[in-house]
Amino acid sequence: MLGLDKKDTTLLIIVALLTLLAPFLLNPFPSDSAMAQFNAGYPDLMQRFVIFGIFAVGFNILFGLTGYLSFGHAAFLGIGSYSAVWMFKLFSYNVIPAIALSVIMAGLFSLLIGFISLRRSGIYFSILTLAFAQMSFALAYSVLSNPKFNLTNGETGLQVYADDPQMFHRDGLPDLPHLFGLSMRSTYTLDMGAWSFDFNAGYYLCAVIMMIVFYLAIRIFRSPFGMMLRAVKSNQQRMNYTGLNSRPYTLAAFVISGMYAGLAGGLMAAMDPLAGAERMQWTASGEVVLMTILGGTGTLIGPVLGAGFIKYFENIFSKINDSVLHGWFAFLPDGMEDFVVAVLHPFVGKGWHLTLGILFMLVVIFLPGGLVEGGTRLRNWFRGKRSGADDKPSGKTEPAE
Amino acid sequence: MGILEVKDVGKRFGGLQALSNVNLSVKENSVHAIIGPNGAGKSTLLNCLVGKLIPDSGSVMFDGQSVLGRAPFEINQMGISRVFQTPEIFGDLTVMENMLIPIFAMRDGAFRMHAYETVANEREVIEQAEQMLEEMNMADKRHMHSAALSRGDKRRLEIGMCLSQKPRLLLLDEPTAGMARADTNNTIDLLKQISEERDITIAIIEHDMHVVFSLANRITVLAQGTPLVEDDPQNIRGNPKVREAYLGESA
Amino acid sequence: MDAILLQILNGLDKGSAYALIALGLTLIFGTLGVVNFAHGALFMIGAFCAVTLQRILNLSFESVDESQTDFLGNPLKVKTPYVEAWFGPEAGAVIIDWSVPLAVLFAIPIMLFVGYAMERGLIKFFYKRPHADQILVTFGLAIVLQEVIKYFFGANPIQTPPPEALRGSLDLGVMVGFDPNAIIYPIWRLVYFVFATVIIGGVFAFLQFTTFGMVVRAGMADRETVGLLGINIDRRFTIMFGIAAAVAGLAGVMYGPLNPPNYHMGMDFLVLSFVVVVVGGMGSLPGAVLAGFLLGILESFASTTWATTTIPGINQIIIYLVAIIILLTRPRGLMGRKGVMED
Amino acid sequence: FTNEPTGGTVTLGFNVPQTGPYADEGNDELLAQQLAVEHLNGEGDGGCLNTFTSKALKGNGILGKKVTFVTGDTQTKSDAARASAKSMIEKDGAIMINGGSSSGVAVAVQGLCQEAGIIFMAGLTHANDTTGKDRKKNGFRHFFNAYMSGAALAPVLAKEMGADRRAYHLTADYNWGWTQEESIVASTEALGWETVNTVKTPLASTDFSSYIAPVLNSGADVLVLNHYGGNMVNSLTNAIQFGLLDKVANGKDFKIVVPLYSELMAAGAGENIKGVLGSMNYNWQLENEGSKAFVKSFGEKYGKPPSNSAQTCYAQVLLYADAVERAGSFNPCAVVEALEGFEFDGLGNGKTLYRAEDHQCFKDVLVVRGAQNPTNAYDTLEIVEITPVDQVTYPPDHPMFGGAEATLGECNEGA
Amino acid sequence: MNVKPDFSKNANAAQTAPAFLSVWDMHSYYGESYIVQGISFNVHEGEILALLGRNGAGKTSTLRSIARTGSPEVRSGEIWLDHQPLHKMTSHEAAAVGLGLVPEDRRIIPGLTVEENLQLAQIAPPIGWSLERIYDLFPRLGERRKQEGITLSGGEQQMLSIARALARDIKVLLLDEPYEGLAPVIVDEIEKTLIHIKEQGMTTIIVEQNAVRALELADRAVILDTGGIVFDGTASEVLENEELRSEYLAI
Ligand SMILES: Nc1ncnc2c1ncn2[C@@H]1O[C@H](COP(=O)(O)OP(=O)(O)OP(=O)(O)O)[C@@H](O)[C@H]1O
Ligand SMILES: Nc1ncnc2c1ncn2[C@@H]1O[C@H](COP(=O)(O)OP(=O)(O)OP(=O)(O)O)[C@@H](O)[C@H]1O
Ligand SMILES: [Mg+2]
Ligand SMILES: [Mg+2]
Repeated sequence: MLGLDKKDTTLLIIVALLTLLAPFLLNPFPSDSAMAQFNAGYPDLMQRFVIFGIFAVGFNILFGLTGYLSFGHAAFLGIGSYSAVWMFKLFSYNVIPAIALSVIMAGLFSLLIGFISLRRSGIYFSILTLAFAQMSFALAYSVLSNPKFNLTNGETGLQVYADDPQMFHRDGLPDLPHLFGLSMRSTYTLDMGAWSFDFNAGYYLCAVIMMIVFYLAIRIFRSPFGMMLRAVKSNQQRMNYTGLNSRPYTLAAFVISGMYAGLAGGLMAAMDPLAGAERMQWTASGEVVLMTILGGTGTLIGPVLGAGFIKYFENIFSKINDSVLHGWFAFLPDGMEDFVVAVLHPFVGKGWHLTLGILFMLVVIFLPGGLVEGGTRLRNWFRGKRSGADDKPSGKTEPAE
Repeated sequence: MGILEVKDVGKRFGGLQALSNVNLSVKENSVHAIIGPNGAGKSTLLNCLVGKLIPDSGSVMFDGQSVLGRAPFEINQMGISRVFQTPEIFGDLTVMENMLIPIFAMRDGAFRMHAYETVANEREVIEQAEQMLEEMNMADKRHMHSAALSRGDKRRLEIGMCLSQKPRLLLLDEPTAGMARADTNNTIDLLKQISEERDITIAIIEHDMHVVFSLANRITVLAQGTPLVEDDPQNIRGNPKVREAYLGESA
Repeated sequence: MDAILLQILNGLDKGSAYALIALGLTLIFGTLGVVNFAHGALFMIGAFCAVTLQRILNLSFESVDESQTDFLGNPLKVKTPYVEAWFGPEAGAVIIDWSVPLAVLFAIPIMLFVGYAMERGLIKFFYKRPHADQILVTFGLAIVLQEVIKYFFGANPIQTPPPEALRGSLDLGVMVGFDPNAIIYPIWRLVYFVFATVIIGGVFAFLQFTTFGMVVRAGMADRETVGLLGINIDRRFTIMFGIAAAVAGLAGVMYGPLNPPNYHMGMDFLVLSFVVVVVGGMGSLPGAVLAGFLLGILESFASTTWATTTIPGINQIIIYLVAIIILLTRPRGLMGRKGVMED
Repeated sequence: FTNEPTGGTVTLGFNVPQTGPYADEGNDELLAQQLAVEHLNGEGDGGCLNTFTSKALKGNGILGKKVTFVTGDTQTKSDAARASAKSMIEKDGAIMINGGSSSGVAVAVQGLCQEAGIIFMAGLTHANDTTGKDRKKNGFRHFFNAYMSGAALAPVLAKEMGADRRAYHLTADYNWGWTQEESIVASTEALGWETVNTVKTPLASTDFSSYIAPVLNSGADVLVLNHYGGNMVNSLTNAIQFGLLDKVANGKDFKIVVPLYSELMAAGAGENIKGVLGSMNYNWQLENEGSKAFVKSFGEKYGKPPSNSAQTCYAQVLLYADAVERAGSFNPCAVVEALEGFEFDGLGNGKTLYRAEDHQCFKDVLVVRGAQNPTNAYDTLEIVEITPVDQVTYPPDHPMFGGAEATLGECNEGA
Repeated sequence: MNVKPDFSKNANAAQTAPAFLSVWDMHSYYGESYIVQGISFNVHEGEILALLGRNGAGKTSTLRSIARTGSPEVRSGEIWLDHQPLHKMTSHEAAAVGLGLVPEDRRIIPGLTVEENLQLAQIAPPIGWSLERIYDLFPRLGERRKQEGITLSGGEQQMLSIARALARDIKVLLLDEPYEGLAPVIVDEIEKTLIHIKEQGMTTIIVEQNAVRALELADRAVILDTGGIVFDGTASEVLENEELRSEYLAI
């Protein structure tokens, strides 16, 4: 289907089902139960899952395939966001032109930065991209937000103000980002007994876009271009002596992943019309690196899983405070309850970083291929198919999936 | 005029004159062997031909065009392919993919953005690769990760990759080193066959005299960076200077 | 003239800090090839060794002083440190006063142990893993170390003042004939500079005049072959890691009096120290030190009013700008070795 | 309207930094907010409910509904803070968001709450913009601002240091720093001071030596540190290291001023703050009834006195609850109406007005000084002067606050 | 074919251990690929054993298993060297006991000069040949001692690799295709050296594609095919056995 082989089609269908049904899947607990704290099916977080999923999938096209580790991709995310908000400020709240501009601007910037940075490889490349991103961050945070020439509005973030021109804004259109009148904030809430599910317009826009770009990513992975990118990673010298110019290949990958980042940035602004400079900081670039590795570098679905994992912790675990804990363990005798709460206390709420750090370590120690590897192992385990000594002497034949 | 004309090439590494005044002319459709003691500068000379090194002096012309100053991929696109002394293959890729890449490079040039096509649909390219694998006796290994090949197999794969590009000039740096006798013989046959059937010129560096004498029409002996003699195989074998400097008694 | 001298001096101590941190990092990252995102955390732990020692020395017993009250109006509890009780108030006070220099001795075994435990318990399994995995695991470790420190010491900075005798500043300008107040320089910054020089010299000497450095370099390039030559490379890697941790830790201990330690100080230095190491060139100790001082001095110059008015914001981007220029003009940084982390 | 409480409970959202450099600050805010919830629900000793001049609150929750709360981590980043606020609104049904510890975050979350139709009460935010050019109808600020700091400090500075001083400013290079610098420069120059230089320092700086070093030689005799948090702790520590306070310049003793103080900064700066002047929104040593009740309640529960941001967050929870009671509805627009122009006392700051035009609180401002001989760990700052409110009041269309163009816009009650 | 020797500590070595180096029922894997499939053979002190077979037969894997490199991983079996249980050791311990491997891909350490590559071999005891003695045997290395090892020509690297093994005082020398890439004169040189050190009591296993050459040198031969032993006997037996020669050695 769609030019994909059977395995990839299955993957795509699974991803499509997961994203479309996310409002159900992410809200498995009745909304008044103690476990409701773990529900993630509210619009903002669902949007974040797919947006960062897009970001990570794009990043993986560069890092997973060519092995070039960029530490500055957050700059493109930021540029995407700023472009979109400027589009809102100058023209209209319609998200389509805003997202288009995000992608284009991110593409242009990544072309420039990539062209320069790709003159080096390995760690030298990483540090070049990092330096560019940090410069962008510093400029956006203060220099470009001085009162005379305010492009970014500094620490507060670029916002739409009532006195902005918004040339094509008409009355009757929502005063928030919208798709031809359909506000990104509009949410239909379905109550089913104790459960409640949110269907949000913005989320579904993101989800559809994510499916499209995920499909594109599969195509790229399976294309001759994708194979060339893997060849770059494997042996650039051989590639050059085979008559291929590796530079345009890496640059193309860089620009494509930059455009994915810009798309993610544009979508972020479309969901919430504010563009903050922290989006460009090295920690943000580092986050997408972590997402990709955590999920499984060079795999198709891994980065999406990694993105979901990190965002889940950031948004769900950070909100579990002592009173929530007491709520959960109220059934225990008093002494026990306090003890359990005291034991869990350092790991949740303000300690969510600690849990995340520990999980990073556990995943990378026990699942060298990231979360995808965990999935594969589970599957093998269920199928009861333990790979045994009867294997013929042969190398790994599975291409990266 | 040969297809490859090397004139007065010199190359220095720090205090070491690795090549000096090398003149070499390789005739079209011939098999030209370059032999010589270890460290004579044979690999260095090849490096100067493919753009890995830039000679300090002299000129290198391929088919009437200078190759100096061109990037390696451009030189390859002109029709020169090279097999390295230590196998250079795409270790993370499968044998089949290794074979596809040079064919793509030959068909599409140095860069083409095939981002929306699918490898599996490139029937023609795949067929050519299959055929080459057959010829190299490696069809049964097509799904192996090439890093896991034994070394002889790696070398065969690399030769296959170069041949699949149908180059006009094929540079071989000790192609049969580490190859089993049987495969060496096969490779000799294969090289013979293609040099006869196709318009391929071969320049080969080899220490295995069996290979050299079965293939070469012409031999240059390099010693200490300069050509010692250039002659037909039978004359080289008897040349006392060559015997002393290189062949020893066992020739 | 004096302004230039002033900024060079300022750059020197900033540079000493960069150079020391980068020195430790380059031992792990440039030499052992492990992308160690936990290096900043080692620096931070060093600083907290000083905090801990200070707390230990200040361990006190309480007595109630009826004449004073606390903020809730209850009688005030007065604390007397045990050291003052044991060694007499004066000697005790001196010991407490000198807690930072004492912490250097205290930190050495601790940092060696931390380095040892980290290498044996974790990093050892990651030498052969892709750099990406190393990043993830060391980043995780860095977070964990940070959070543990935060759990015990809070997020707020904690002062670790230098000893009384080494506080305040010298008027260096007067000594060389400038006007008074033209070049003043804090004493502890001089101490830090001298300390950095000694440590850097020591590490250089150790790696230069013994075969240790060569073996470790060889081991990094090809562990297997070195093993085949009968060398137990694992042990040497562990030692190297211990040294690197100790260097980072000591840099942290001595840094405390300059700027009070807090739990995220490591992260603040992390990116910068990677930049310094890479600009210096992978695998080159002198390169890392040189780059540390160079960037420190340039940063100081860029923060002069003259520089910031000429190019607005230059002080924010100078390090990255210089890094880009150096990396584009010199492919392997200032003194990098070929083939180290280039793929 | 958005998140109308339906059951027997009402949910408030407490959005504070729990990770990053301001985690301790956030923790203090959180403690205070929890205390406020207890008091609203009639638990504990009732704290300021007993001293509050408005008697609408009865200790039975808000409008009879039990108060519950959810917490989130702003990470002191606009993005994260908005994400966290959104999750409280979308997932937990919070009807009001309270807290925070930076102006950037405050403005960002205030904008969000305006769009979502939720009441926002900022925590520690000192930049003029929060209730200046970025003011919003749904947002309120109890904390004071940079202008007020300048206005309160100036007379004290004149008294202590004389009218003939030359000031050198180091300013954190972002929005809050600029507004504070602008405010202090304006008010000190009005005194007759001269501004020698204003230098912007990158927010990410950890070491300020290269900015401090040229100060002495610049002809200045006062150093103003427009820094907050870790920046301030380090720049002050550096300044002391360079021995600035031991020097004499222009024949006068060199002085340092830190316009915005907080207890945690004071603790972090340790002995270095001795004698250094600054201003605060509140201090636990204030002797009024409300303050005493609050300190007692907080101190007994947590074993330490409250910080000024804790007091702000505490007061705001009570103020919000009280406004709902008085309005008789949770509808944000009704709450806005109830809060606008509201005058009250008994929450610790003395008499206070919520000005209708910009939703800024007007109350006395404290000028404080680093204590010379602190008797305990919390006694780091001493109150020098309680500047009366009139002295710090400014017109709502003051140019530093967006001028005439700044508007609150329309109240948004959301869905 | 073989009887499992008894190497228990207190047994009388002279009677119970017939061999100096003994491999017993060794099984090795690369990950899940089963490569060395249960092989056993003995080498006596002072003997040269030729290990022969086609590409991919498992020769290199066998040598690497004995040298305890960890890849391939020996999952079962025993390896004894002079009453020491190698199978319980890591590679550096095995090296300390007296094992020296000359790997097929030479493994010159990048970043180190020729001399440093040699010094590296003399860091851990026991120390063997002095640098002078090595430079006497390979004057080329002496000339290039300050050059970075990996910039040597292919043949020079091979010399360095062999020299590095001799720089340690070893009891057993494992040579993986030592003649590869060497000029015929040098091959003669090295062959003479091997005979020379054999006379001094060195035990050697040599893997070589040039089977005739290896067999002329060796006392005994073992032929491998797909991870198993198909022949174990004297060298002359192989040379006389037409079937073996054509089936496995193509000579
Ligand atoms: N990058 C370099 N730096 C210094 N010397 C070099 C470099 N590359 C090669 N050499 C030296 O140049 C000489 C010629 O080397 P080259 O590799 O061309 O020899 P060769 O003829 O191919 O020998 P072999 O048959 O052993 O492969 C050698 O002595 C080698 O040590
Ligand atoms: N790293 C590896 N991972 C998986 N399989 C491997 C690996 N290295 C070698 N093999 C496989 O093990 C088998 C034996 O390889 P080995 O290198 O031992 O052969 P060899 O006899 O030395 O061959 P050659 O003469 O070509 O060097 C081959 O089938 C090869 O494909
Ligand atoms: Mg060669
Ligand atoms: Mg082999």
